[in-house]
Amino acid sequence: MINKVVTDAEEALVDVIDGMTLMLGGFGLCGIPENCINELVKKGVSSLTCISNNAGVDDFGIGLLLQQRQVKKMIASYVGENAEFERQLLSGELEVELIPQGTLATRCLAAGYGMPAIFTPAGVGTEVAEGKEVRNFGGKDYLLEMAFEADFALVKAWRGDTAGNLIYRQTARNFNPVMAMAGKVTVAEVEELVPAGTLNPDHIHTPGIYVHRIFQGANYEKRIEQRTVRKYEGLDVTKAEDYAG
Amino acid sequence: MINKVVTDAEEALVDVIDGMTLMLGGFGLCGIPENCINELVKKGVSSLTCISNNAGVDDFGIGLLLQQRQVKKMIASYVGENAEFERQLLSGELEVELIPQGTLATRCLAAGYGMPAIFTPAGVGTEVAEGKEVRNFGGKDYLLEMAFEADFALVKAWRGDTAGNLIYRQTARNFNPVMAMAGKVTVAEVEELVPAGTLNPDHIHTPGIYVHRIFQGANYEKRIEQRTVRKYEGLDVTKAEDYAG
Amino acid sequence: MLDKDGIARRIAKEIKDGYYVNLGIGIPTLVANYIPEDTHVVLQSENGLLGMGPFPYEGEEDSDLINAGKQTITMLPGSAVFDSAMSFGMIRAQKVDLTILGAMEVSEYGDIANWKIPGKLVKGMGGAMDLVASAKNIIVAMQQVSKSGDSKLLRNCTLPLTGIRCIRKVVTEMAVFEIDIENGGFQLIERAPGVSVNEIRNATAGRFSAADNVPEMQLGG
Amino acid sequence: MLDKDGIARRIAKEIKDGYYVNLGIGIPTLVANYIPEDTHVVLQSENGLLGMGPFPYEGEEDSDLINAGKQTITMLPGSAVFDSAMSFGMIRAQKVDLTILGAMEVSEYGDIANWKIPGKLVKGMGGAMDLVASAKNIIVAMQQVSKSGDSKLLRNCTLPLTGIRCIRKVVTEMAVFEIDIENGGFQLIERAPGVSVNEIRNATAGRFSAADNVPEMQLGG
Repeated sequence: MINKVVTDAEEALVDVIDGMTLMLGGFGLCGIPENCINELVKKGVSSLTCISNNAGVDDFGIGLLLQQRQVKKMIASYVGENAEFERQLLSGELEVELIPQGTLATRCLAAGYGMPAIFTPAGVGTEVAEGKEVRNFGGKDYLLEMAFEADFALVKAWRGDTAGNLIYRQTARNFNPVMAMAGKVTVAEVEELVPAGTLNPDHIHTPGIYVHRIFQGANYEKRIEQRTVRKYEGLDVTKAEDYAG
Repeated sequence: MINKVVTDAEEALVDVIDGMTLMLGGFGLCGIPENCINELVKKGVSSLTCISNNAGVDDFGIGLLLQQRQVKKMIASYVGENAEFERQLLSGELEVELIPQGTLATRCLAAGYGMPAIFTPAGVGTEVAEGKEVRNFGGKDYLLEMAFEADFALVKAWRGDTAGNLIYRQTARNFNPVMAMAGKVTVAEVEELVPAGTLNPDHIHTPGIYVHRIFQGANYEKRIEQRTVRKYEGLDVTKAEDYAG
Repeated sequence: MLDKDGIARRIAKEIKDGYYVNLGIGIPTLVANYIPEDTHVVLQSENGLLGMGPFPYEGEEDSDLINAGKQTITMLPGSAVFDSAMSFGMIRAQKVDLTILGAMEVSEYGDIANWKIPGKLVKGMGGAMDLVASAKNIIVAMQQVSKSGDSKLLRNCTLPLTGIRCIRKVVTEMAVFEIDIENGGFQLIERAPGVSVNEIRNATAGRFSAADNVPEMQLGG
Repeated sequence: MLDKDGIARRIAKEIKDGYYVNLGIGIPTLVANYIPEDTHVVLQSENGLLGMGPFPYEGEEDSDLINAGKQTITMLPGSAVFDSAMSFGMIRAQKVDLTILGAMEVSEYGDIANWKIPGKLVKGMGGAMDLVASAKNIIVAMQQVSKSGDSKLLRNCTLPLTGIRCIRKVVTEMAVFEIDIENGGFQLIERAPGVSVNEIRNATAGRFSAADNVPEMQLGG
């Protein structure tokens, strides 16, 4: 089996340079490649185009790259929760392209599946459709959306093996598998790196063929963005505050 | 959780009628919905259009439906290994549409993912491209291929739960997950049916939302089409017959 | 007039046994509280989960388990996790039976605006555009009139659109409407308790119609 | 002249450490036998497996574990299983480094025919059309001349095509060729041991070119 292991984020990102387009997995702060982001900050590469569903918070996630003004353009579906982001956007320092969440995911999938473009109804008739081809199939309009191209995809998995196979945990999966398929170079950081042969082949979410470099990350904070809980006693599913909806 | 359990194939296929389009999972004889096929034979529905990668062998798999002349049209990528099939094809009793294997899989995926059509380079410049739109992206030509529509998708999984969640085993996965997503009605037969909550949510290949009816199948034969083995002693990986390639 | 919980209670009546449901943020979230116990539904969270359960008990929060609102949640037995492409795949393929979301404006042709206010900072559409363009069955939960008294049920939306010709049912603090997407128009089908047809008509800027005897809502929950 | 194993041995030299490889049925399958032990490759089986290993020992066959040729196989440590859509997804996305397949005819522009003979029963193209249209690096293993002595390296294919302008390298019992897809032509780059340039030229119906000193093949394995 092919060994994809590198020592750490520094080695994994050694050839990331200014101006590159990066995909970063995660939804909110869940399942984000913390070690890679820290390394990008340390490395100081700039003028990055970042494709990620969200832009982190001020002091965590992609917010750390924004603080250092390393991001030229952000492609995301939702960028709230980030004051520095707002400041740079309003001042014109930062370019932002907002695209629907499903379109974002599917444009990654298209890249990973060798499809140059996909059709989606999301955004038809809205400003998202401006300049895009609209096509009717079966009486319904769809936008033609192009597959993404990214120099690097940086993803975070729960467990990975030396052959690059990845398994995600719960909703930390989110965008990671589709981005892992879409990078020209895909770097995976994992909480636990195991020898090839340890993982059940039926449980693997991202086959190693899509992963070029893998390392076991360190010091995961795994910050929770919105801690919502219910009380131990008196759970009442008819009460709004007890139910996540 | 929503309970999708039916008693058996008879109940699961009660509303299958003549002339319907069915998808049948499996690759060769591996991972095929044996119980559903037997029920279709027993039921005697005819003029079926069957979408399946292969057409079984004379006395197993879709071959059983061909024996009873229940199939009007076969949509597949490879139909060897079946003498009755050849006879019906040559006599004009059976209509056959051959499509590339990846196109077949991706047209199922498109249906399951709500994409009306996909672009693939497979078949460009060949007779498969006849009558189809060709479009150039980035200097390469692609065919526009439409999502499938199927009245029923009949799939086979290893384990399933009462909520319809499915887990496949090894290469018996093949077309089953993409077809499970593509049926207007999806029927899953499983070797072992377990209560909802038994399966690890991270291990599920087909979420129950795609499955309308599920039952535990009986009397699985799981026939092997080409039994290839190596000798216990004297394994020599330089010998062709010792290596699967 | 209904309060937010009243709107949620009315919407809960639209949920049928066996439904897969996607609930947006705000009033739609409240709907979960009013689903009858004998109605089995599965909640989808579009970040990649079917079978969302209640918030965790304190101390049992898991940073790997959140919903589309980024809140810590739990999973119910029978849950399944998947990636974001499959999540929106099942949304586009109309496997989700009912989508409930909020809106700032709805037009008489079923257009909806709920993601962007010119002059205010834009946070993004998230999954809203995918949901409204894909779902076969959407109920909008919204206020009928703004704080300044303007109707939000319009001939045409004034805000940037989230989707066009996609909303067929609206529940407000005053009424339940069906929208005639083909010909345009809000048809009043139920009144909130104590609210007259005339009051509702006056609070509807888009084309309005009502049968002779519009019943009062029966609230579930 | 090379025998089938000779062709396989020559092709095995094209396999680099770290390659993901898809092997077709026939001569390509033999290539696996000649991959050096210190060259780590992963074999893809397009029904949905990476990490295909040898045939199982007798009695250990598993009906759930087969390759694209429907033969019982094993998995090596580090294998991953996936569905057919992902399998062809990774093929189309050119994640497979090398594809080796057989052919009935190849043209000087890199067209290939290997799935259908008019008048004979058609069994189907399986994954061949996807593979040839997608792979960035394809080697065709084939006989240079038919049993009746006709060249199979043609100006234009006479059989129904599997793909166009996709084959850049051909290994036969006589030679190794590179194909100039842009301008057309078979360029001889290696001769089988003991075979002259003239013999090869005479067995090539398509446009042929050769440098002054074409070396003999060095066979690996």
